[in-house]
Amino acid sequence: MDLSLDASTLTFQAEVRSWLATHVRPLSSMDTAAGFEEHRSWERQLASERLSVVSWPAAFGGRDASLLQWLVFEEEYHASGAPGRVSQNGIFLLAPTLFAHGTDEQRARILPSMARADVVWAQAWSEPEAGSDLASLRSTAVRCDGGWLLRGQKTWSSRAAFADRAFGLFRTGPGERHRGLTYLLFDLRAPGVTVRPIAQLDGEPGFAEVFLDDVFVPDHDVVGEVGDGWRVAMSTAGNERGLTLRSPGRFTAAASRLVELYRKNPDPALRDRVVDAWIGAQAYRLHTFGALAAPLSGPAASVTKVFWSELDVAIHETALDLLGEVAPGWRDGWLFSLSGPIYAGTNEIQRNVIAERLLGLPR
Amino acid sequence: MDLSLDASTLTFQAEVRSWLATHVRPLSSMDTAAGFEEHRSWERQLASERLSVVSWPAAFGGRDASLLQWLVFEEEYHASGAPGRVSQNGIFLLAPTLFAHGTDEQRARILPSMARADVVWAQAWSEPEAGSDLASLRSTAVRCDGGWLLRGQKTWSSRAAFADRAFGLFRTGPGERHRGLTYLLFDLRAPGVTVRPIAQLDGEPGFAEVFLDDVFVPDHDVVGEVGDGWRVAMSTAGNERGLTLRSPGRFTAAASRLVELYRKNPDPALRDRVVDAWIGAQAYRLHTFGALAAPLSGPAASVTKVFWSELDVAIHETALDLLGEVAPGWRDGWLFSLSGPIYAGTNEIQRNVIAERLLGLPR
Amino acid sequence: MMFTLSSEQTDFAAVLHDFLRAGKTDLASLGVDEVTDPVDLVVVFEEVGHHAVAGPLIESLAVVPALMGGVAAGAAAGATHSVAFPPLVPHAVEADRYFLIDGDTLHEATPTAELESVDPSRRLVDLSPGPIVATDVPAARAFDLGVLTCSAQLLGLGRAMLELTTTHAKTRAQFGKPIGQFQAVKHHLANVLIGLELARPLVFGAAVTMNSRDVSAAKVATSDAAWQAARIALQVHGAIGYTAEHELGRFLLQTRALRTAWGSPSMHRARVLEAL
Amino acid sequence: MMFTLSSEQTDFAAVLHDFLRAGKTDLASLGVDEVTDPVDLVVVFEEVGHHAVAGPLIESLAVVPALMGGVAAGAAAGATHSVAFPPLVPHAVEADRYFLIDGDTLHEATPTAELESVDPSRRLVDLSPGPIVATDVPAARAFDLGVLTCSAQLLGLGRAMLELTTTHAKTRAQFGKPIGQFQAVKHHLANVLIGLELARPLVFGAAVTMNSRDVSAAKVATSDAAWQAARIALQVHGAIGYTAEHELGRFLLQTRALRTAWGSPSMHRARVLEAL
Repeated sequence: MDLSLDASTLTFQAEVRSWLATHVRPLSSMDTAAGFEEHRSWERQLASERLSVVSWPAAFGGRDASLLQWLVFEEEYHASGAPGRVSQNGIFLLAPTLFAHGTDEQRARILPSMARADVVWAQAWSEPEAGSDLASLRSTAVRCDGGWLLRGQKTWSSRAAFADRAFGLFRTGPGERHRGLTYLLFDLRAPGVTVRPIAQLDGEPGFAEVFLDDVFVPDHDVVGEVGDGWRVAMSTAGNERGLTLRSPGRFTAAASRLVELYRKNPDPALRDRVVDAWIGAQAYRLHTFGALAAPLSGPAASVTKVFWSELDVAIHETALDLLGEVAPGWRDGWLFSLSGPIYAGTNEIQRNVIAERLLGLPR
Repeated sequence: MDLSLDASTLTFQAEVRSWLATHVRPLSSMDTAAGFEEHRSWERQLASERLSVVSWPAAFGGRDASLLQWLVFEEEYHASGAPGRVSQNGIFLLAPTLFAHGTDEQRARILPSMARADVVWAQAWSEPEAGSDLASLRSTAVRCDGGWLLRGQKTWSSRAAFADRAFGLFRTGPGERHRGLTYLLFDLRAPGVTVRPIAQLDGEPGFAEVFLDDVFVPDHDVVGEVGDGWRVAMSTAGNERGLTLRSPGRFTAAASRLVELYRKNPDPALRDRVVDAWIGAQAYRLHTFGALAAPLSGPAASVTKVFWSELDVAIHETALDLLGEVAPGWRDGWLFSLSGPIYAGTNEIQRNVIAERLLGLPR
Repeated sequence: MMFTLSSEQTDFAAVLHDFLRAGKTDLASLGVDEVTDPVDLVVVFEEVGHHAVAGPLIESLAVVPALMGGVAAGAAAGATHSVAFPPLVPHAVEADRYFLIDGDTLHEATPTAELESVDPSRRLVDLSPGPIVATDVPAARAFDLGVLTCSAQLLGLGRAMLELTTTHAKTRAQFGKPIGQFQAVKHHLANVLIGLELARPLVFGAAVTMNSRDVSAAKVATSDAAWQAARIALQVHGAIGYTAEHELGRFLLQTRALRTAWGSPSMHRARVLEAL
Repeated sequence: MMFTLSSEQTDFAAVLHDFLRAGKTDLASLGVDEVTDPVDLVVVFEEVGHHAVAGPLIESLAVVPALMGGVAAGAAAGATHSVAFPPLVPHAVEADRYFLIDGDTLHEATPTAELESVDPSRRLVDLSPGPIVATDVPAARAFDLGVLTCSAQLLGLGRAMLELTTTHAKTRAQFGKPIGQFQAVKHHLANVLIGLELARPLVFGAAVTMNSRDVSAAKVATSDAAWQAARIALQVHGAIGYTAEHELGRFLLQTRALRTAWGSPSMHRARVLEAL
């Protein structure tokens, strides 16, 4: 066992650290029209240095960086206080699916514009009656000349208020639940699309409802086989729950901020919660290093999803308990942390998955 | 609202406090043969002052004390460090059932000897395949001349290793689950009874298996109607879960000991756990005062059962965390506390009851 | 000993409940501004919390009246008051007139800067002390009344969130059944009920004794029980509860703010320990 | 970077597992007494915990060898050693030969009084210092090795209890189905798995860096994760787990003792914070 970084990773780390130190600047919330465009500019700037998708092949705008280097990038990114990624849903949810199930044509067409944030993607999974029970979704895609017509309603669609395109599952066949679903991409500005932004607890539209009324999707925007959408979506769902969407760097950075906050506002009764936050972030970081050699299975990703989402809440609640109700610099992160145990499959569903699929308890 | 004690309760409190101060002495564990008899003597001594069952009618050995006075007695009893009650199962589980469902003959015959600890009672509810799911019990009582013959096996029978008699439910009719059960009393030394003591974590036989092979029970030892045993047992089951078996005095005394321990071994990181233990005991005490006017229903007793059992674990674990692995004066109480969330209906079952019967969530 | 509410008190709670549920706000029309008994104040503030009423009610109805005693506040009828007790209560909730406590001296005060609370419905201000209004005021008791009524409000907030969530769990279906049928949801809600049920007698007990130890214990328990109610309410509601369109958010944010208002749980635990 | 065990290490763990499962105890026959690399020691002690092996193994196999370095301990082959580091490790586990650390000085020691641990299988003694054996010993590193191997042992204990409980939940039926089908039981066991799964890399990470901060973090996390495993194991087993006849008790009691052995969680949290 060995935790040391090789020379090329150290060089890469130094480059990233130095570039971020001179370029990171505070941006407005990405859940406002103006802030969204600020974030798009920031991501273009990252892309111009080939820092927006470091682990992708160079052909699509990346650097062919190793997973370790990607983790190092993420640690540096979050430690520098750099802004949240408006392209996150595309990069961490859609792109892995395209790498695994897309065609060469799709990858060539979709990935470079995603890397440059020319096209920002929203996810469109949930429906009003299909939340935890995603397989009960009802929106349909009906065959038409040269493609499909989408009908129905999606909700809790992150970024959809201002994004360009979206990806989701639709019923194309007669099967029930997991059967007869197809993974489709669509344009949020296409005729027939109505986007209704939904204000979150902070008052800003971090997600939206998307109403679809005969929205045309050309055949080349079907990902994977028609009718095979559940498998296509789930094969990379671990990416949302596990490694990629919430890289350890986010939590090691937040835990370090919490330790600094504690030093300025020491309260011995809260000491253990501060230390446990740091230990938890470190545990997740090391766990991720361990997963570099053997990537996590879907159920194993459920373990980390529960862990990081509860860690994030604990970090931010401890900060609020130290500061009281006036908590500048922590409020937005705190509100966001509260959504962690809910999105990407509630922690209740994840615990079922862990018990049934990792421990083999009966369904 | 008013929390003051009336003059007669204050007088009673002073009497009890003074008597205990001069009479309490340490006894050996009641889960040894010798300790059991020491406890029996202690309870006889209590009975001789009419302090063993203060809330019972004088005719049965009590003082007709009010519930408030009983609570005051319990506070004084536990605060004085007086020993656990070997007669507890009889006094707090069987006696309320006899008061509610017994005959005058049964009360006159059974209660005075219980009050004097001349007869010590064990409970015999669970069976190997009927733990949380008590209604699946299989032991039978078959009609015979002048009474019933018991067959089957009971387990986790507290005090049965050394007690005199026992009470439990047996199948007497053709019904399934809750139907066709009868509440019966039997002699642990009757022909056909085999008691196999079971060592607990501390190595001592706090409970036993009881094998029954045609054990005769006369008709006058049927409590309530034949076939009505489930209702008879459950109508006073709240006594085990709620008010009587675990009076608040036990926890206020333990929490006060914990506060003293903390003063001698202060560790600011554990301060909140110490304070929360004290607050929790106080909450349970006040909650019980509130219940004096309107006794708790069965499901409401589930609320307090979960609360006091988890409070007890928290108090003792905090003491162990303060002291380390050498914890004189705390180890036995700690081991006992660990059984709290299990016995008298596991806390998982209690939470189901709370959700379904108090909140009305669907079964 | 009689540790239950009188029928007058339960009736008054029911009247307040109906009044607030109907969207009315003029509590003075019910005589609430004349309530001074701590137990009665708890009855009032549990309903204030139950409906997530915003504004400087703790200050206007409980704390400032206790500080002013018989002395008329000199404010127009219906005007709101607010007060800070630095360092424990460093800021004041926005109101028509401000006071500031320094030891046992009551000052007029003027707002200097606005501050952002975690609950946007609570507008906070920093205060600068002005002329002395009174000396030798019962500052300690007034502070404890603030803590007590804040505890009562938290209790009401928690109860409201439990009600909202229980209703949601009975009606929202996933996997072909109401989510309230899942044992995980049942146990979540049972835990909320247990927390609130055992915090409640501490609040009324503190109102009876009005000693600092009991008042602090009530604040600790209600802060934890109500915040647990909020977290579980959000978890059981899922994404819908995370929207500004759903009423849960109002309760949740107010609970989080009141959890550390009128002294943090940590400060109150310290006060309990000192008194033991 | 390669943060996984080598195939030699996983093979060694499997050999140890089979050896201990077969009830054998002479670990020296496997060459365990020659293991000095911290990662290898973690591999050994995770299996020691996994089988709840009792006795002064941490002391004999990890701590005393580190203190003695190349110097032969002078004890007969197979003899056990024990050592105290007052005040953090005030007592020693019963052994054939005793040492006591005072600063960087290693003393022989003699047992003075027996003490009762919460785990009756751990016989503890008070020590009185005797002649000096060596000065300038690497006391800090030896202490950290004690903490590290104790953490590994807790991890193994936790894993064993999770395995026992999972098996029980699959086979024990109540209400007509295996109790492992109840969501409350599922979530209990999922929480145990999560705790252990995330504590594990901290132990191996500490073995790689061998700095005090990381060693303490590992001890904190394994103490909590293993004790959570014990509590839930008992709860899911119910009364049967509370008997001396069932093997769970041995694991549970050892876990509780090791939780505060080699420094309490509180002391280790303080050490982590100091190092940040």
